[in-house]
Amino acid sequence: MELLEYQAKELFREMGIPVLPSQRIDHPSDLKGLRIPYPIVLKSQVKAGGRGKAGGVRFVENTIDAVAAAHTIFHLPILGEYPQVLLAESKYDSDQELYLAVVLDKDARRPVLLGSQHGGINAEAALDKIQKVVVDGEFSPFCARQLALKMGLQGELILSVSAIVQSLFQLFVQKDLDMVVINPLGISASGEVMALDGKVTVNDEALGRHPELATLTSKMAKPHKQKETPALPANLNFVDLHGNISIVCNGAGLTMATLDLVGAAGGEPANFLNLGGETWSAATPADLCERLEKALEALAEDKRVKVILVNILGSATTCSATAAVIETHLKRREGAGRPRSPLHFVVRLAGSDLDSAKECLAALKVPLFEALDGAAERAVELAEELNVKTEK
Amino acid sequence: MELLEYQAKELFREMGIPVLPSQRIDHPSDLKGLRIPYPIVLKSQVKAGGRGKAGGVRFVENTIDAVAAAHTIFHLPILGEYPQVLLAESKYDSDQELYLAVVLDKDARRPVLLGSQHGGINAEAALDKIQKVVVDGEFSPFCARQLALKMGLQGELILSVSAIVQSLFQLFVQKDLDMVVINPLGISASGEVMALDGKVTVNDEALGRHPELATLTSKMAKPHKQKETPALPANLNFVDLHGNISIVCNGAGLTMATLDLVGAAGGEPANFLNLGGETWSAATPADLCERLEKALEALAEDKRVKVILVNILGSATTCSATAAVIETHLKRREGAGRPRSPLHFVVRLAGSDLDSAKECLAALKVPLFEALDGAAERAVELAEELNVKTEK
Amino acid sequence: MLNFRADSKVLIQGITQPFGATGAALMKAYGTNVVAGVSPGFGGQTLDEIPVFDMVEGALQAVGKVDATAIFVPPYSVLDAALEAIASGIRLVLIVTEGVPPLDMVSLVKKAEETGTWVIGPSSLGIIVPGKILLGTYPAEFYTPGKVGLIGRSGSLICEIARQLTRAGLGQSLCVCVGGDAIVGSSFVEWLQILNKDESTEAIVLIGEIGGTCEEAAARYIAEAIDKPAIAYVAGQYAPKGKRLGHAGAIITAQLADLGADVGTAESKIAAFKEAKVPVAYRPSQIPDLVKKALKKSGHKAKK
Amino acid sequence: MLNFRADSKVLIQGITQPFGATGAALMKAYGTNVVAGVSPGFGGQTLDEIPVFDMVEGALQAVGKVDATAIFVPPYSVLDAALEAIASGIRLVLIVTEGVPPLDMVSLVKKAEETGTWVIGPSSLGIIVPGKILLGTYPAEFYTPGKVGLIGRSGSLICEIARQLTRAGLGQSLCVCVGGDAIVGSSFVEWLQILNKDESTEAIVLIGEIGGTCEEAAARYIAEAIDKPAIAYVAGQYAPKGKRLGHAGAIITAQLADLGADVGTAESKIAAFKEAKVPVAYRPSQIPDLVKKALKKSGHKAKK
Repeated sequence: MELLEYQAKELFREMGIPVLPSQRIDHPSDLKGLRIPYPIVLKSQVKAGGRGKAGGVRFVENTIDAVAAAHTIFHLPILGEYPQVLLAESKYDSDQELYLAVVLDKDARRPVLLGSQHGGINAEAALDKIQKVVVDGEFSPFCARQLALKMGLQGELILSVSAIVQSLFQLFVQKDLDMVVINPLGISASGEVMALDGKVTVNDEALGRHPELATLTSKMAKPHKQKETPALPANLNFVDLHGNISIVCNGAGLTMATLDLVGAAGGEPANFLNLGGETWSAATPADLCERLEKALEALAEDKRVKVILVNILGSATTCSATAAVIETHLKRREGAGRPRSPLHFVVRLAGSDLDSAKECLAALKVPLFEALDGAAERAVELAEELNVKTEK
Repeated sequence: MELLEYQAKELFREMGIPVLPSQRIDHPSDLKGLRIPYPIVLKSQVKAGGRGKAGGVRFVENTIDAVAAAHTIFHLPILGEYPQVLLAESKYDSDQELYLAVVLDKDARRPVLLGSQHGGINAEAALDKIQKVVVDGEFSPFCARQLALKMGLQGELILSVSAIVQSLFQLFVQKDLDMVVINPLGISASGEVMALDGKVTVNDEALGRHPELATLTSKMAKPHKQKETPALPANLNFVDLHGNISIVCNGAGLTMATLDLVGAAGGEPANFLNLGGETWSAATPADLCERLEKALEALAEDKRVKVILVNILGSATTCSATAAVIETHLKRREGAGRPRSPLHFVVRLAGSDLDSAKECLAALKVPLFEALDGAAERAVELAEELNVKTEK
Repeated sequence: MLNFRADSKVLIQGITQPFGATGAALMKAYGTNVVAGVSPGFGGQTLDEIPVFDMVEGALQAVGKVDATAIFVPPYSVLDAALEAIASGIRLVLIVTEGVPPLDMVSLVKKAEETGTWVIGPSSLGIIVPGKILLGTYPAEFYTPGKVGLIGRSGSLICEIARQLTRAGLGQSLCVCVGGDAIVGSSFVEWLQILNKDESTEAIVLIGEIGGTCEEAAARYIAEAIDKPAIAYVAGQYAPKGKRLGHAGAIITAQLADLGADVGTAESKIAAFKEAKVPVAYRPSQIPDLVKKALKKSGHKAKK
Repeated sequence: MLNFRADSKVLIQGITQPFGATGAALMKAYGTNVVAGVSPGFGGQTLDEIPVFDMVEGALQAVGKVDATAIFVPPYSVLDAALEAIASGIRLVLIVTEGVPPLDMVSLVKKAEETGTWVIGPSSLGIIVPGKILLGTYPAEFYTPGKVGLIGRSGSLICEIARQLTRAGLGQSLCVCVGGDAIVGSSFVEWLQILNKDESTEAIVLIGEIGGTCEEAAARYIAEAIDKPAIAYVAGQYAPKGKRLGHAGAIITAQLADLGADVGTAESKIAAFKEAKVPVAYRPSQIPDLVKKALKKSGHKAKK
């Protein structure tokens, strides 16, 4: 989960990384109570990149211009995303702009310090200019100095920049981040350093032990561009696409394999949803069934979906338990007066107790497959048939 | 530097270690604005032990009794120390009282977890009951569970007590402590744990990187019993005793050796003062001279001191530089109309440029010795002579 | 080196967790020699005839040295449980739990490297040697003894492919799930080494997924060091780019740490396998045929 | 094992600190082969003809491998400087700086143990081999070449005793100051081992102080393993109990970690030396005579 700039800067401030005086603006009228002196910069708080080029960053000299600019920025979508908040910040004159980051190298399985003298908007494009120090043993400040020297810094800047890198690394470890970037780190004519923009990506799996971060991310408004996604429990991995077949599966690898088979057969997935394997630390077979039930309920609301392909490879969860969930789902919807034709389901089950699942689904007229290829192909065929019907 | 109970508990609270609702009482009238319900316990905030037995801890049921008890405690010295502050705390019913601590084992050069089921007033007397886990590698919570099991705890208590030990260890490391103790850790009938009293010793050398602790310790009032010690720079090691000879020396080992020689010759030191070796990271010869100058100035105010034995083994600091400091000191005091007989000085110098030091001190009639034994013996003799004079 | 036999003694950490109890029962039913469980606060109890201890240390004092531990504790306790096992001298640590924070894994991997410990997972079904021993949570019904070694990342996909192999008459010698998380202990390459030496394995199936670079590394390693026939499959060929597909390992973004290299996509992985002359299956159902062909070819070679 | 000869190459970390510059000049004047200095931000400068670098790594690239480093950086930077030196492969690290936080030393000592690094200090005058090499900040005038090895904790007391030995015609083979802080790197016992093997050393003087247990450990070690004559002195016989005498090692309190054992007092240390049959001097001026007697006795023995 990526934080917004003003949230990242809040964390920088806590770590003693210098940031400019700034103020969060929730509404243009907040600018009348501005506590920092003009001239200021107003910055759209969106996650999307390229906001500067898109007009999401404006310099203003007085309140009247500021309010007008704020109105404009609040109504300016950046890559389809509207800001909920702006950041009003002092202006800063940099002599030089650096790029600094700490990321987790997932292959080396070590944190990595990154830095470049070529910071600013195009820093990430100039990847070959970025220097790298792998933190192999315990981190010690000399690792940060190594980066500063590799970046080609000299004199006092070695000390001031490596001190920032050290704080970034502490932030990275203390808050379990996936990535933290300062870009640019402004350097004034007098050699003062200032974090002018920043990016913090928190690790979702570690959020549970950082309540202060969880609060930040939950406060974050949902970007406007996002379509209404079905209300799903947080532990389901749901990905929205543009076709008409829903794929409901258990386990990431199997979900992808199923997606591939649908794709290879010419189908267009509307979305896919991984119910999770059965290695979830607190999971029991009952949990998997409950998750399936909720998933089906949520997907039933999506008008684009023509076919739901359910592929469950059971372990502790029996085939008949899975079939029973589908049965309950169909009956409940029928009872609620919102039936969905059983024909829209294609089910593939593997595991124990398959025979009684067969009986159960046959009674519901839900097609059941044992072979994965067959199920995927049938789902694509069915979606095409239904499409033709709709078009007629 | 040892913190007071209420300060220790403040740190416990920050770490999530359960402590009782409490309120700091600076004056008996503060009890009229008490925010915790009666009955409460009023506790004298002194560093000395044994305050319970001495009457420094009192249970009260209402405001009238509380104000009276507070008056009494504020005027009750514990081992000569008057409290500046009391702590008003809720009452707690323990079923059992444990002892928990984290200390630094200076010989093993490792932190050590300590715990005992026999907590309370006599815990430290029953040292053989205290269990020990040396934290040899990186600390991980299982080390705390090891301690809990060694202590003989069972069931849920293993988890709740080891969680406290884990927090204590984090506090120990985060704040660079020499020692942290919870005694007693109360355990209620329902198995709830509560830190009822605590002791935190911060490491003086690390204080500079913990401004929040430095603030606490500077706020701490000086115990009343302590005599007025001369105003000395913080980096001088001054120890006050009861005799009439001041020993001023450089380096801890040499200071002790000098003290031993004075003692062996039958002398009674009034105090001794280690100016520091010359390994102080920022020290230069000029620093040592400046420290000597300040030390002499401060000791001149102590009426008990008959003789000042100066023993400086110079390295970068020459003998003549040391002699010059003594000369300046004597001349300044003369000029200020507060002369002190040069005969009261016994000086021993070793190092380069001894000859000009000899000349300088001879002119001042300050006796100079090259041999340490001779200087110590002369200082003792001189003190005896002066004593006899005074008695006449 | 990995020390794991049919009679290996196994410990279960987190045995009183719901899934720990299920896992313990599963292993015991398969015939695994589960000698003890650990769950702080539950020492002295018995679960499914398995004695439960408060700490690993106490368990080993009672039952002697064990060969492996399977960890089922909650995600934020996994690092501690694994360090406890390592401190007690256990050198094969399976982490079944999902959702372990990556920086915990960074610490654990360092400790494992220092001590020569095999860490499998997190988020792993474990190891199964069909008909002999199960360390982990594989559903037994999909597996049968045979000569195909399986290495994969994601549990249910390994099961799917084992099932198809079993149905095609191809039993398995050893299946391992290295785990689906972003940072895992043992790697594809390490398991290729094991299977290459393993006498009962005659062919190896690598079940890759998009994200990370372990398939690319495995492909290079096969070209350099593996004698036995190997075939590969990569899931995620139709996956949308830049989307999170279920676990963190499966994100394709131009990760800065990669410094822009085009790795981690299905295309890059398939190209790497082709480069290494490893036959690639485009769907699970092609795998049994490819294995049969490979076995025939190598058998042919062996005869020469 | 310690690798330290008359021509050892020495690095100075913190050479631009006031005392670092003094120390560098002192060593150079003594003839020590000071090849480079390190001070971040000062790279490219030259101090006293010594080239200064921003990092240890860069210094070693320029001047080649060094045998030892002397650290003069401020107390809170010592751990980092020492870790930097160790990471660059330096295995003899002298810490001159005083006031290093104990928990930093705990980390450093662990790293030193893992890597086989000799850490001397903190708060140490270093090592001097009179007439040959000075690593540290001993004032040269008190030392003269000879056959007495000196091991002590506190710098000025070592100087005092070296001076008295020199005046009595007893030169020194090697003097080491292990440092006065509560937690130090190398121990009395390790240096006893070195001096016992050192061919130019014929007698050993141990200069102890109250606090800690290193004198007690040294006494036991002498009884068990040292062939050469050793004599001991303990400062602090008249020190008031429970007072801080200058550095943290010199506190006598019933430290809980000691679990109440009566160690650390002058009495306990003197008793330990007597138990080990090590002659004890009660004042520094007795040391030269005791050394002469011991040398005569061992010479007598050697003749037999």
